[in-house]
Amino acid sequence: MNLIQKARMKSPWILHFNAGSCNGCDIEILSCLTPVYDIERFGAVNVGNPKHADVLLVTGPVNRRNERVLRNLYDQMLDPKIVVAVGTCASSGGVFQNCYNCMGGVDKVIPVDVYVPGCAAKPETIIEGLILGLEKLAKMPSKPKKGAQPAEART
Amino acid sequence: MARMLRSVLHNAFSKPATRPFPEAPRAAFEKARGLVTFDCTDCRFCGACALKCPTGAIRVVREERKILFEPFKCIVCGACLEACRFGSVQMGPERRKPVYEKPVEVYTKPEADKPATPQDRNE
Amino acid sequence: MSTPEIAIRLFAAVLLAPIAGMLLVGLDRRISARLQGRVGPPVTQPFYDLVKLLAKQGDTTSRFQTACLALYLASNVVSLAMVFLGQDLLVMLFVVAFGAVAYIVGGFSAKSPYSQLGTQREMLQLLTYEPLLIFLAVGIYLRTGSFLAADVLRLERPLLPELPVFALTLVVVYCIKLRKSPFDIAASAHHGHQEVVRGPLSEVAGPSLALVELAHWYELPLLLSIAALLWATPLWAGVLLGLACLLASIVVDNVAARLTWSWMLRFGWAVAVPASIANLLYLYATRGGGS
Amino acid sequence: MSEGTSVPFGPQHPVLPEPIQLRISLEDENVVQALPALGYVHRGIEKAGELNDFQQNVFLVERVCGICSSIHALAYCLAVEAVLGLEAPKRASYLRVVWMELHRIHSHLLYLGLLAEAFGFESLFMEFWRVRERVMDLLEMTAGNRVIISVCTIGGVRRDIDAEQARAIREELPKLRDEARRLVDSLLSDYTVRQRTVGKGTIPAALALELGAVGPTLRGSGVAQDMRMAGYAAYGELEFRPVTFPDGDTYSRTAVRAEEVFQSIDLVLAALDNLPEGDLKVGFKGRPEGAALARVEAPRGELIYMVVGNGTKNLERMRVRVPTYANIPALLTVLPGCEFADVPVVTLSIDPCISCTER
Amino acid sequence: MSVLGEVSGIARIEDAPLESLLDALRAYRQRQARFITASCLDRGDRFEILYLFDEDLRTVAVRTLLPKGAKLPSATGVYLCAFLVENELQDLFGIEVEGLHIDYSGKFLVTDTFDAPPLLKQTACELQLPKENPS
Amino acid sequence: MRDLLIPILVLSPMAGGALALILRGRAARSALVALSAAALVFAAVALASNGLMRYTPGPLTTIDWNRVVLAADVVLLGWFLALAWTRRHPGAFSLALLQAVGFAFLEIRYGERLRVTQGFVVDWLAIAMVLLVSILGSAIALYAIPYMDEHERHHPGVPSRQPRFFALILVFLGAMNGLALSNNLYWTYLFWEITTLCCVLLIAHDGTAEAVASSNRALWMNLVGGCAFLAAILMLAHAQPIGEAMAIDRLVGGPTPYLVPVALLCLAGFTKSAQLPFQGWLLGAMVAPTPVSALLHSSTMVKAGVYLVIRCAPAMQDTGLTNVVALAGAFTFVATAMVAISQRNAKRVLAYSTISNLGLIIACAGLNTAMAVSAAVMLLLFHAVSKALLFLAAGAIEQRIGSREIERMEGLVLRMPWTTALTVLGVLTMLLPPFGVLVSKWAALESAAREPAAMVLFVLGSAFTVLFWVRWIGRLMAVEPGREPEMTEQMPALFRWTMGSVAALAVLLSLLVTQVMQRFVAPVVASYLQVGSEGFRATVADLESRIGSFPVLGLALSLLIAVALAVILASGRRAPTVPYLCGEPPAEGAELAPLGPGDRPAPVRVSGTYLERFFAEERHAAWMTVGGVLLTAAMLGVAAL
Ligand code: NFV
Ligand code: SF4
Ligand code: SF4
Ligand code: SF4
Repeated sequence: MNLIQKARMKSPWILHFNAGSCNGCDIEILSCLTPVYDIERFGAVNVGNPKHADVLLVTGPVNRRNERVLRNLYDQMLDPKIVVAVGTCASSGGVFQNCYNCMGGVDKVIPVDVYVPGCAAKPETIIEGLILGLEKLAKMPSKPKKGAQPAEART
Repeated sequence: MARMLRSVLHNAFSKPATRPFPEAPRAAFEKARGLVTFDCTDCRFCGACALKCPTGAIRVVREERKILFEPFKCIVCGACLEACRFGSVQMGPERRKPVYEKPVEVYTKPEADKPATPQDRNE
Repeated sequence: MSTPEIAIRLFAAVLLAPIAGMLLVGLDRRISARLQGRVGPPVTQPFYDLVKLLAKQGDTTSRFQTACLALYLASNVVSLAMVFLGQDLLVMLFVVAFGAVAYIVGGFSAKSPYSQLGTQREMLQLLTYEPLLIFLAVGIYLRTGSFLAADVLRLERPLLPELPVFALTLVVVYCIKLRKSPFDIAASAHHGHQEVVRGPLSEVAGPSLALVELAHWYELPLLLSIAALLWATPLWAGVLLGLACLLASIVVDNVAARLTWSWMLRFGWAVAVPASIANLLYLYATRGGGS
Repeated sequence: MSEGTSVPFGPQHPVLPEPIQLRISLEDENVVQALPALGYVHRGIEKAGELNDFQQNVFLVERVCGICSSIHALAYCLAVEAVLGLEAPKRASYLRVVWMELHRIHSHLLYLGLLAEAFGFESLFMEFWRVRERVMDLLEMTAGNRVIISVCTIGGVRRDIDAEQARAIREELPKLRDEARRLVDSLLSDYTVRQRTVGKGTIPAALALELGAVGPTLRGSGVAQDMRMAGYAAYGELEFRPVTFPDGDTYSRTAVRAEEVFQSIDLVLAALDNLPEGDLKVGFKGRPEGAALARVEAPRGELIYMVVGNGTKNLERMRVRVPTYANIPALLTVLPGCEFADVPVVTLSIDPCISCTER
Repeated sequence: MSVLGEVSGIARIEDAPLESLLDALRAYRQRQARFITASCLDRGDRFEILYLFDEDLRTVAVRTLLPKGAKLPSATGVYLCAFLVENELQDLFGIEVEGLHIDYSGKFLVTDTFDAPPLLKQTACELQLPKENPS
Repeated sequence: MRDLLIPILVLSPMAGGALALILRGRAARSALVALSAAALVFAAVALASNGLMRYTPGPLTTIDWNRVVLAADVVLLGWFLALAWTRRHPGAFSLALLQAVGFAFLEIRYGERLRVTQGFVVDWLAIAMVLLVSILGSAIALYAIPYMDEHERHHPGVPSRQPRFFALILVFLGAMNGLALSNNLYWTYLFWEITTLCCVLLIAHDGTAEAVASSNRALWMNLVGGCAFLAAILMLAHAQPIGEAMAIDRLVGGPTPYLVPVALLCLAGFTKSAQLPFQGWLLGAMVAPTPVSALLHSSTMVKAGVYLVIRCAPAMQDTGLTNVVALAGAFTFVATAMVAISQRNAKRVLAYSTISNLGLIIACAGLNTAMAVSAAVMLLLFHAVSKALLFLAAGAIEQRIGSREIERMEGLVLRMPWTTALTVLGVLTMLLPPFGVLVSKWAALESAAREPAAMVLFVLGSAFTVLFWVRWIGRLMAVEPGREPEMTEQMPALFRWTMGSVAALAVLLSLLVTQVMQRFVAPVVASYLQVGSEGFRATVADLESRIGSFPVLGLALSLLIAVALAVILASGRRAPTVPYLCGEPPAEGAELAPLGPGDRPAPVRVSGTYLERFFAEERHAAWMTVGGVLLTAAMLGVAAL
């Protein structure tokens, strides 16, 4: 593993976005930051700002109003970046299948790299999901591909 | 501020509350609701589980005697478990693991020689 | 000072100090975590953060702000070098202020409203700590008879017993500069849980943000060495004093809520500044004929 | 060119755990107006409640909100039980109290942590959440899941608390009480915390009533109103007096929640002590016909479910009115006049739950 | 179409015709009853709207029947806090509320992606229900 | 040739002014201004290269120059009386009357004693002043040509008042030179009063009610100064023998028994420099067209006040008076810097900052050590250049955007990149190392290090200073929501040239700070404080004092490297992005209007912070005035004791 890959593995800055979830998974994400789970051990920091983040943790089935927000946040993140859909409803819409305002999962709006199961996803599972995602992140190219558009212009 | 000072100093000189995860995962609670699996040995493919499932995670294809299960739709509520009169739905305390791609698990009645394992079918 | 010595000192200031600074930043985070009952990140965490940021693709920070941040970084380097070279403390503080101004102007140039709001607060922070630092320099002058940092090293006795207030105001300065509660009003240290998000850094991304991280590696040694001036003989005691101030600010961070800028201004100008002045007046009053 | 500052606060903002946008107008960092933009978490659960089987709805309403989830289920079940003319067995009622109060403890500790985080008191946030993990473990141990515990069902409860678990709860709660006591004392007596909370966002009692505020928000203004006084489930048989604080500011509201943590601990212990033997649930046949309204006390205040059945397995209407919904007008009224820095603090002081609000 | 009869949990339902609705609400306000919320049912050609109040932990209600297409006078003049629920009525039932204190003009909870107000009964069939497994 | 320099400096602009009144065409006027400017610059440089000299003009054919001065004085005082009368200002009228009576008494009683032999003495301080006046004054006068055209387009005055305007400006320049060079209090008094008159008339240039009211305030306050000046002359004339009474070099060459007149002169200086409690007139004077503010109210005329105080410094050495002067200056420095924070009007910020800096200069003069006086002189020079630049830029901005409000200048960098760049440069030269003003401030701080009160006040004042400057450039660089960059900035060529050269001068002077120190400042200090090496030593790289050193060269080099580095680092690839607005994307077409409540686009805006809660003028006006009055009273009191 080269240095950059190692650094990416060890410094995941997180942006958490609640895309219409029930809060169940959100508070579990928050729990991950707190002493018992403490993901800062892995260098993870909840930066709360897409421009600083490497990892987007999304919860919730995505609804018609926050869809645009989710897309915008994703676009504002610099490459390389990964998206982790936390919880059943972020993965597939879950229990909100009959809800008229739901899009039925994050992957309907932006590409998802890791799906974390659970309703609510348990902190341990979230950590595993994060680590799984980081393995993917580390392998992403360090230089933007020739001709590839920068973050904004894509999508 | 003084009281808080006591707390933080106490913390500084005692073992951190952090659990050693993932190095040494804690055992799951005995009654935890975790992994939903099917054992089709006695399954009649009656569809009761699918009917009760609030998320539509289960699809029973009667004709093909198959159960299609989408674990990433499942909210681990246990309704299917309660609905099945044949004990074909199981729920274990272990957590399901995160994945890169959402699988669809296909369960069929085990033939005598093949074990009853799910076949992952990725969409 | 001979040329080789200057070279050695410059080397220490420009290359060694930031490594120490990096470890200190990491240590800071780790100690904070321990105070909160957590394990916390490894001490080398800032290094990985930096590498990762540098390897981010593209940079959405505006050119102007990046330039400003580079100037901010440069001012930290230069001021640290000035201390190591025993230069004039007042000028050194002006250079520090230069960096602060660059940082602020950069923050204003960003389009995000949080950047603007945070930068306004950053400005008020400058208003709060700037006089404290200059008073400290004056205090040192009053005992050494010179503003040159080099002359502090010639003293036989430590300055702290006669400048006790300044050790306290330094903790205040540390809290402000290191963005710690109760003074993390413009931007919090690492976590963005702030009404103004990351303040002046809200729009700073990738490699440009790396400049800021790097600047912090210089900032900590700089702050430590300012504290060390208060106990310059022997120098290791001064370093310990600096570390003690750092530790104090970490502890304060963990036993206080973030307060508001108006509280900070009032505290700065109604408590810290008068206290500094009182200490100065004591020094003036007891000034020996010798200096 | 307009004078003054106008910034969006949310939908994605680091201090907001949930997406909501407050449009804040400021003059020199003083709020002159705050207008909410909601709908970022609106899913359409009321409609889904008409489209689902009424029994499946239990799982749905639990997921209106993960923080007060079990209480949604309880309220829904109470309403449906009223329509069906059922009464849950005694043991189930007591178990419901145990779980509801455990849930309340977790919700209040969560609030106290988030509030601390809102004014940058990170260590306190960490401490409260560390202590909260004890409750989470209890929940997981007894109900099998941490936040969405899925214990209520129409006619009773789905799980039991056996002697072994009861003992574990009895052991754990006093420890939790001691730790929480220490933290709550630190919080409420801390100079910096008082600076940030005392006199911030004051809602006088009359205003609170007029704007329909409920729960700790109302009790923080000195009005002793708590749906648990109505005695649903087993509350009627347990000793209960609502906690109030008089000042109506952020500090009072926080103090109410902090004290309610201890009250809830007492309630859990009392319910366990008096836990009667018996069935966990009653069976039923038939489909709901007729209407019922159930009001229960969720962590944030009074939660109301109205269920209208039409004799089919689908409901005619499921109406949810959650406490945050009732508290938002009061919040909007007191935000103007605050400093910008107080916006997150005062906003959090009603412990807003947007996913509840928007369903 | 029928209206609600006895509702378990509601102590009293008082009927108020649309014209005197606000007077009825005002009477509650004078009695210092706490406004809880309004609740609406689609009854085919009209809406059945209940205004719920709290009187010492008892629930009481005022009911009005609103023909579809008619405008509902806003209660925000009496109870300011009704603006939330009235905006919701506009969004979800397509009821036009007159004199609304803060008007989100139908975009309070939803963005305009629906052909029909989602909470109307008839809308049910227009929503596609993903009961089927997509596989 | 040598002997012609001073007449050129003093009289040629005056003549030019008179001609401008007569030849009313625009071309002729421009030519006159240009010619006078050329003459002034040439003569000033020649004077500087010539060095020290003394000069007394011979009689003009048969008339003694003193008669001319007398006649001019009479006209002037009459003018003041008439002005106060027509403006219905009893206060000003009584002051003018008092002066007229005093002057008559002086002439009648002591007429003989007013004659001196040494009319003009050129020392380094005077040279510095003349260079300032001539070079900056010329630049500003040239800048005023396009400015006034545009100005009249906005304020159509029928008929054009430009002839009068330029006449006043040119006359003023001559008077300023005279004031700087004259070694004769009696003559100085005349020049002093001419500057007052020009100032008063120029403030009223636009003729609006506000302009006239401001002009009146300037009139009466400056007349107070005039009275003090005259009283000093009277006392000296009374006490001293013929031939020596009016000679400035004798009066202030060293410790003097005539402390009260010196205190009175300081008081006059205070009024001219708008020190507390006389700050009001300078603030009001901002209604004048901006070239006037640049010329009179920042870089030259107000400097006359501090110039006088610096001149008086040797006479006050080791007296209580000097301490009070220092205190009064420091007090003004802090108080006005503080109030400047709450100002939303750019010109008022500049005005307050000017007053504040003048206070600092006076404080340094009051500290009266070699170091302090060096600091004072340096500050005098550097401040004038930077402040002139800032005023010129502010004028250019004002004419373009039609406002002086800082809030309206938000994001100006997109609309007027060049002017903004110059403004920012101006501020930076005021604020940051290694630029001259900061070097001077450093010098001031080090020289005050032993004086607790001055020290504390200097530090506090400096802290405030940073705030309002940074806030201003912050607003300029703040990108205004929704505004598209218009890169089409047209500027009249003369704007570009004058502002450009003043900016160049500011930077150049800063780079040459050690040279400036050696060439001008050190000789000044050496010549009249007679202390030699006690001040600063300038080596090639450093400016050193006994207690510290300023690595000018080192810092300049570092800055150069840093800027180069910054440019390199900033030139990397940029990905376009929308600003972070808490996740809501901006609506189509409007960059900073995210969707708000009801999905309606709601523009985002952030206004500057002015901390009015803490620093509003009204909150502090009372104690500032009281403090100013007390300190000026103390000044006279201490001198009398
Ligand atoms: N307590 C509570 Fe809820 C409910 N019901 C409400 O606002 O949290 Ni999510
Ligand atoms: S997955 Fe379950 S717990 Fe998580 S947000 Fe969705 S509904 Fe809530
Ligand atoms: S698992 Fe059970 S409920 Fe489901 S189809 Fe088989 S037998 Fe029926
Ligand atoms: S556990 Fe619940 S969600 Fe999962 S398959 Fe069974 S019924 Fe469906």
